[in-house]
Amino acid sequence: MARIGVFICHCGENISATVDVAKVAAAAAKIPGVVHSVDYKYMCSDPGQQMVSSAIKEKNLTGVVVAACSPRMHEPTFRRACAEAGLNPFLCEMANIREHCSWVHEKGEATTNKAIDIVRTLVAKVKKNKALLPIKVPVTKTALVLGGGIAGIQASLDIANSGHKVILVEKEPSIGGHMSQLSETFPTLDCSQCILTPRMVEVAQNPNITLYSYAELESLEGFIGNFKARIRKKARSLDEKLCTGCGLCCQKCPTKKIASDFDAGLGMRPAIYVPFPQAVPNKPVIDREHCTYYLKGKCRLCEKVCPTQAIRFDQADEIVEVEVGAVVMATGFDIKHGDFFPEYGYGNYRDVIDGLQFERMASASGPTLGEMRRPSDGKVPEIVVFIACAGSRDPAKGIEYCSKICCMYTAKHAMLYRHKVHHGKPYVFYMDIRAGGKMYEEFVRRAIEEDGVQYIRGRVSRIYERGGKLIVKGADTLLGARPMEIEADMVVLATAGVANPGAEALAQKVHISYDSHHFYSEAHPKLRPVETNTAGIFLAGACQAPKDIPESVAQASGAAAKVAALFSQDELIREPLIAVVDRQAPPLYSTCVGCFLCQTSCPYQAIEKEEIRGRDGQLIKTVAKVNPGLCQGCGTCVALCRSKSIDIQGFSHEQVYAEVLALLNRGESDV
Amino acid sequence: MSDFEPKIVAFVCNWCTYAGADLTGTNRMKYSPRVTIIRFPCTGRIDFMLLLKAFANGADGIIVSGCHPNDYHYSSGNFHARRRWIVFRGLLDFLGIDVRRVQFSWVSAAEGAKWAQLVDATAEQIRQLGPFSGYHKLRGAGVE
Amino acid sequence: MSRGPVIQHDRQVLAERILEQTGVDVARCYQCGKCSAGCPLAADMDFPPSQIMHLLQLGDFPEFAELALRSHTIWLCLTCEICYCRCPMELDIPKLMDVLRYESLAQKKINPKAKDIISFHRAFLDSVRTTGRLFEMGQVIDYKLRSGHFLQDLLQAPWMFFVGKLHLIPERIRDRRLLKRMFARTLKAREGRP
Amino acid sequence: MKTGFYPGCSMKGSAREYSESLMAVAKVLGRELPEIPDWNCCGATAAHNLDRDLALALPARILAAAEKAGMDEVLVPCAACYSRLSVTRHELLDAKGSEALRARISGLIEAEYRGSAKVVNILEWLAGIGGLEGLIQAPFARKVACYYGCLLVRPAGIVKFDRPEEPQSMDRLMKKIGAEPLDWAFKTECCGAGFSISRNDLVARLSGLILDDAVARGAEAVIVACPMCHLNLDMRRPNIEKRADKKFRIPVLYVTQAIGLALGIAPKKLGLQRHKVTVRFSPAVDKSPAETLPPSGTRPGEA
Ligand SMILES: Cc1cc2nc3c(=O)[nH]c(=O)nc-3n(C[C@H](O)[C@H](O)[C@H](O)COP(=O)(O)OP(=O)(O)OC[C@H]3O[C@@H](n4cnc5c(N)ncnc54)[C@H](O)[C@@H]3O)c2cc1C
Ligand SMILES: Cc1cc2nc3c(=O)[nH]c(=O)nc-3n(C[C@H](O)[C@H](O)[C@H](O)COP(=O)(O)OP(=O)(O)OC[C@H]3O[C@@H](n4cnc5c(N)ncnc54)[C@H](O)[C@@H]3O)c2cc1C
Ligand code: SF4
Ligand code: SF4
Ligand code: SF4
Ligand code: SF4
Ligand code: SF4
Ligand code: SF4
Ligand code: SF4
Ligand code: SF4
Repeated sequence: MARIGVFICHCGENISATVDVAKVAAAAAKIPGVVHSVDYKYMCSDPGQQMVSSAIKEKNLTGVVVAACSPRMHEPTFRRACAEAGLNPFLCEMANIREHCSWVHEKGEATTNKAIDIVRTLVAKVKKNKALLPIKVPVTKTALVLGGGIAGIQASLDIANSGHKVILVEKEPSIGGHMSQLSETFPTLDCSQCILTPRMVEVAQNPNITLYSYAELESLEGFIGNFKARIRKKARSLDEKLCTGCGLCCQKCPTKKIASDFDAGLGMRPAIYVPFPQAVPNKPVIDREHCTYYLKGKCRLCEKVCPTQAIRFDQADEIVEVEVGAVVMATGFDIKHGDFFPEYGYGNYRDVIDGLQFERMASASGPTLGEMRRPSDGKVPEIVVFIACAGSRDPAKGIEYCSKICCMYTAKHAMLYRHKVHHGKPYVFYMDIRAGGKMYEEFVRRAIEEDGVQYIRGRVSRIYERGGKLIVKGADTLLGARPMEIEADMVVLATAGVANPGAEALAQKVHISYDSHHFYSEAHPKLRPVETNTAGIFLAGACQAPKDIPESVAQASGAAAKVAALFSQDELIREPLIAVVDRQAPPLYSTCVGCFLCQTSCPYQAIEKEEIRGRDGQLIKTVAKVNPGLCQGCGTCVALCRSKSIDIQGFSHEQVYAEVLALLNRGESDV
Repeated sequence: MSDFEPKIVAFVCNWCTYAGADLTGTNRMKYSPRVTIIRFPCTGRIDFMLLLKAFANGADGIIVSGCHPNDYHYSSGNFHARRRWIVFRGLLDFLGIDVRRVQFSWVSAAEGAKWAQLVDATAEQIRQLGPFSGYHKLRGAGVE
Repeated sequence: MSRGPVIQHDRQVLAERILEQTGVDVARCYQCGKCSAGCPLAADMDFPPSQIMHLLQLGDFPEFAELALRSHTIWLCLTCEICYCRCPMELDIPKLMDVLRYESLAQKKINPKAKDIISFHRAFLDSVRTTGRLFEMGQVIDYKLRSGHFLQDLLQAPWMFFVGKLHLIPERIRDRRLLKRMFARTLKAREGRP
Repeated sequence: MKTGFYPGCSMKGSAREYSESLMAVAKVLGRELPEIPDWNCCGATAAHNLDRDLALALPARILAAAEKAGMDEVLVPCAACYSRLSVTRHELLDAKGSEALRARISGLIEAEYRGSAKVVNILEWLAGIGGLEGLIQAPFARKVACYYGCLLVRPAGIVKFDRPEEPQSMDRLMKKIGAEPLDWAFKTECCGAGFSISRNDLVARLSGLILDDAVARGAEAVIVACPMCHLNLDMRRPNIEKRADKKFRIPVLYVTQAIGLALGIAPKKLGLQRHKVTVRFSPAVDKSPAETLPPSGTRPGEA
C-alpha cells in the first residue's frame, strides 16, 4: 500500500501569492494513499529538506511529491534529501506549481485548482514509480584517436600528457596529414614542417601513445567507457622492428616513376618509399600496386640491399584488438581536384593546378625545391591567376557551402608567389574575401598593399589553352561586369574542401551522424561542438567541417579535455531513465515478439538482439534488449512497440497513463 | 457556451518545451490556466493511444510540443513523432474527432513567449469548438 | 530626379512575375559575374547579364526594373545558353530574358537601339504567318523595308540565288489558316497589331 | 521504330546542301527519312523573342503532326530547330506546370499534343547507326575542328546530350571516318546565331574568333551541324575577313558532307559547290586537291 508524503512550498510569496497553499495541502491530504501533507515557506531550505527526511523516517513513506518549483531547478536537491533519509531517490517527484502555475496565472480559484490538479497528477505518478538504481559503467582509460593530422596529433598529445593511454591510428604510412604538405602557413607565414615535425616526434616518443601507422579501423563496438576496436595494420612488407630507416632500399628501388600523393602528383617516388623525409615513423612501405616483384614476380632488389634483412614480401595484414573508453575522430578532409570543373578544362591542362599542388611547389622540400616552375614545361610563370571559390559556393558543379580556408590560403599563395618571383604578376579572382580571424584581414591587406596582388571581383567563366598560355575569361563586377581576359602562365584553383572519400563509411562503422556532405555532425552546433551524438565519441579538426590549423588544434584540445574529464572517473554514473524490454517467467520469457521495429527507430543503436535459450541450449525466441550504456532514454522505441514490451524507466506506460487519468478525473477515486 | 472552460492536456518534452514553459514562468507571462503539462523525455515517446486515452477521459483539447527539428536533443525522435502525427490525424478523423483539437507545435527552451501564445491560442480554439462530447463513443470503441 | 531611386513597397515587382512565369528566382543570384564573364556579347550590352539580375533584385526600386526593360541587353541576348550552363546557381537567364522582352514589348519600353533586331524578328514571323514557313527572300525584303537598311546584304542575294540557296517563290504549307489563327490568338492578340 | 525528318526552313533554302548531303548519306546507309507531313517553321529565335505561346505552339504543331503520322522520333538536323523542338517538348512534358501549358498549347494548335515522338539531333542519329566504319570508301583524312555551337549541347538539363563543355560526340564521328579531330577552344562558343542579318557586325566578330582559333590549331576544315553556324562561318566570310582584316581560307563543312566524302559520294551530290568558301576536298584517298572546283562565289549554280 502506497504511503505518499506531499510537501507544498510557498516559495516565499512566489507561490502563495496566487495559490492558496493551505487549500492545496488539504486537498492533497484527501488523495487516497497520501498519508502526510504539509505546506512550508521554503521547502528547499535546510529546515525544509529536514521536514522531508524526518517525514520519510517517521511515516515510513514509500513516495514523496514536492510541490514547488520546476524539477529542472530542485529535483536533484530533493532526490538527494530522500536518498539520505533512506528512500530511493527515484521515488521522489516534483509537482511544478511555480513556473507552470503560480507565476503564469492570476490569483484565484482556477489557479489553486490547477495546483491541486498538478499535485494529484504527480501523486498518481509517484505511486507507480519504482526504485531504480543508478547505472554504473566502468571506464577503460585508453583513448582511440583516428587520424594523425595536426588535429589527431594534438588530441593524442593532450590526452597522453594528462596521464592516459592513447592509441593513434593513421591510414597513411606517416602521420602529419595535410599540414605536412603545406609550405608556409597563414597568417604568420611560419614554415609548416618546422612547427609540425617536433609534434610528430613527440608523438613517436611519448610512452603513453601507441602509434599504428598504415592502419585503419576495422570495426568498433560497445559504448562509452567500453568500446572494443579492431584495427587492421596493413602490411608494410617489412619488419618494423628490424628496419632502421636507413633509406637504402628506397634509393635502390628501380621502380621510381610513381606519382607521389604527398607531392600532390607533382613529384615521383619509388615503389618502396617513405612519403617525406621527416615521416613518423620513418620506415618505408612497399606499394604493392606498383612494385615489380608483386606485379611480375621479379626484382627483390630492396631485399638484397637492406643491411638488416628487414624486407618481408609475404607479410600479411594484421588485426589488432584493443579496448578503449573514448574515441576521437580526427580523420580530416580532402580537397576537390581540378577534374570536376568542365569549364576549367576537366583537369586537362597541366598548368591549371590546385592549392595543394601549389603548396608542394612552394615548399622548400617539394619537387621543385621551392622554386616556382609550372608543371608543363618547368618555366617560371610570369603571370599567375588564382581562382577562389573553385567549386565552393557552387551548387551546380560543386558544393553550396564556403570552404572557409581558401580565401586565406589564396592570399598566402599569391603572396608566396610574389616573394619568389619578384617581377611576376599575381591576379586573384574572388567573390568575397572571408578573412575573419585574428590577424587574417591584415594578412590579406598585406598581400594587396605590400605584395601588389591584384584582386578582381568576379568569377571566371572559362579557361582554355592557346599557344602555351592559359586564357582566363573573367569579368570585374565592380567595373560594370565588363568581361576581361588574362593570358596566364599558370592558374591555381582554390578548390573546395570536402570530406574524405571514406568519411561516410567510417561514420557508419562507429555510429556517429554526419551531414549531407559527409562531414561529421557535432552534438550541438554551438554548445557541444566537440562531441558527437554518440556518447564517448568526440570530434577534432577538419573531419567536422573545413578548418584551418588554429581551429583544428583548438578543437583537438577541446576533445582531449572531454576525454580527460571522462577518464577522471573510474565509473560512469548515469541516471537510469532508460528503456527496458520486459522479461517474464518462462514459458513466455518476454512479451516481445521480436519484430525489431524498435531497433530501426532507435537513434542510438541501443537495441540489440538477445537469444533466449532453454536449458538444452535450444533457441526459444529472439527478443530485443536495450544496452544501458547506449540508451539515452529518448523513448522513441516505446512509442513504436506494438506489443508494449519496451518501456522507459521513470516515464513508463503505467506512470504516464496514471498521470493522464489522475489529471482528468478530478475528484474521482484513484485508479 | 461562453462559460465553458476547457480541459487541455499538454504533452511536452523535457528538454525544449518544458524548459520553454519554465521560462514563461520566470518571465511572469500570463496565460490560460486551462492547460496542464505532463512531462515526457521527448515527443518521440508519446504514443497516440495516450492521446486517445486523454480524450476518452474528458480532455477537450491536447497540445503536443517538442524541440525544433534542427535543435533536437535526441537526434531523430521528434521526426518520428512528426511522421506518426500524420498517421494519427487520419485516425482522429476516422474516430470523428475534430483534428483541430490537437495542436502539434515546436517550442524551444528559449521561446517562453511562444509557449504562452500557443496555450492561449489553443484554449481559444477549443473554447470555440466547445466541449468534447465524443468520449463515450471512444470508450465504446475500446479505447478505455 | 535628384534624390535617386525611391523605394516603393507593396507593388508586385517584376522579379516576382519572372519567378511565377519561369521559376527563376533572381534572389538566388549572388552577383558572381560568371554569366557576364562568359557572355559573348557582354561587352556590347548596356547591362551585362549579372547587372540585369541585380537590377531585378532591387525590385523595391521600380526605376531599376525599368532600366532592365529598357535595356539593349535583352534584345542582344542570343539565347546561346552559355550563362545558364555555367551559372553556379543554375539560373536560367535566357528564359528570364524572354520574359523581359515580352514585358518590354507589352509596356512599349523597347530600347531604340534594338529596332533592327525587332524588325528582323517581325519580318521573319510575318513570313511564317503567311506561308507557314520562312520565305527567306521575302523576309529579307520585308526586313529591309522595315529597317531601312536597303543596301546591306543586297550584294549577297544574287550569289545566293545562283548557288541555289534562294527561291523566288515561297513554299507554302497546306494548313495556312490554322497558322493564321495561331498568330491571331498569340502574338497579334498581344501586340494589338494586324 | 519510325524516324521522321524535320528539315526546317533553312534546309530548304540557304542550307540546301545540308539536306542534299544528308539524303545522299542516308541513302548509302539505307535509311529512309520521310518528311513530317505539312510541317511548319519552328519559329526560331524570332518567335521566342516576341511571344512565348507562339514560340511553343509552332514547334508543338510540328511534333503533333509527327505523332499523327506515327513517327516515334524526329530527326532535326538543324541545331536551332532542334533546340526549339527540344525546349518545347521539355516545357510541355517535364517542366513545372506543364499539364496546364500542354492543354493551352493543344488548344492553340487545335490538335492534341501527347509527346510520344522523341526529338533527336544529327549527331545522335548518326551515332546510333552502326557499321559506318565498314562503308568508308576514302577516309576523310583531314585535321578538323568540330564546331558544335551553342544549341546542340545546351542547356544540358534539357537536351541531355553529350557534355556541355568540350563535347565529344562529333569528334568520335569524325574519327570513325578517318579524320583527326583537334583539341580546340571554340567548340561551343557562340557564332552570333540569328543576328546574321540584323547585326552582322556582331556575327563577324564572334565568328571571326572561332575561325581564328580553328586556323591557329592547324585545322583544314571546320565541321558544323547547324545551318545557322554554316551561314555565319561560311556565307558571312566576307564580313568576317573585313572585320578581322585578314583572310581565312578554311572551308566549313556540314558533318554530313564530310561523311559523304568519306563514303565516296560525289562532291556535287553533297552540295559542296554551293559554299561561299571553296571546298577543295574530294573523295580521293590522297590528300591532293584532285577535283578542284572554281571558287563558288563566282560560278552560277543550278537554281
Ligand atoms: C592548400 C591548402 C593550404 C592550407 N594552408 C593553411 C595555412 O596556411 N594555415 C592554416 O592554418 N591552415 C591551412 N590549411 C588548412 C589545414 O591544412 C587544415 O586545417 C589541417 O590540415 C586540418 O588538420 P586535420 O588533422 O583536421 O586534418 P588532416 O590534415 O586532413 O589530417 C587527417 C589525417 O587523418 C588521416 N586519415 C584519414 N582517414 C583516416 C582513416 N579512416 N583512418 C585513419 N586515418 C585517417 C589522414 O591520412 C590524415 O593524416 C590549408 C589547407 C589547404 C588545402
Ligand atoms: C551583436 C552580436 C551578435 C552576436 N550573434 C551571435 C550569434 O548569433 N551566434 C553566435 O554564435 N555568436 C554571436 N555573437 C558572438 C557571441 O556573443 C560571442 O561569441 C560569445 O559571447 C563569446 O563568449 P565569451 O564567454 O568568450 O565572452 P563574453 O560573452 O564577453 O563573456 C565574458 C564574461 O566575462 C566577464 N568579465 C569580463 N571581464 C572580467 C573580469 N576582469 N573579471 C571577471 N569577469 C569578467 C564579463 O562580464 C562576461 O560575463 C554575437 C555577438 C554580437 C556582438
Ligand atoms: S634498407 Fe632496410 S633498414 Fe633501410 S630503410 Fe629499407 S627496410 Fe629499412
Ligand atoms: S622489389 Fe619492389 S620495392 Fe623492392 S626494389 Fe624491387 S620494385 Fe622496388
Ligand atoms: S573561403 Fe573564400 S575562397 Fe573559400 S569558399 Fe569561402 S569565400 Fe570562397
Ligand atoms: S568585420 Fe564583421 S561584418 Fe565586416 S567582414 Fe568581418 S565579419 Fe563581416
Ligand atoms: S520490444 Fe517491441 S518493438 Fe522491439 S522487437 Fe520487441 S515487440 Fe518489437
Ligand atoms: S529510449 Fe531511445 S535511445 Fe533508448 S533504446 Fe529506446 S529509442 Fe533507443
Ligand atoms: S552567373 Fe548566376 S549567380 Fe553569377 S552573377 Fe550570373 S546569374 Fe548571378
Ligand atoms: S544567353 Fe544571352 S545573356 Fe546568356 S550568355 Fe548568351 S547572349 Fe549572354
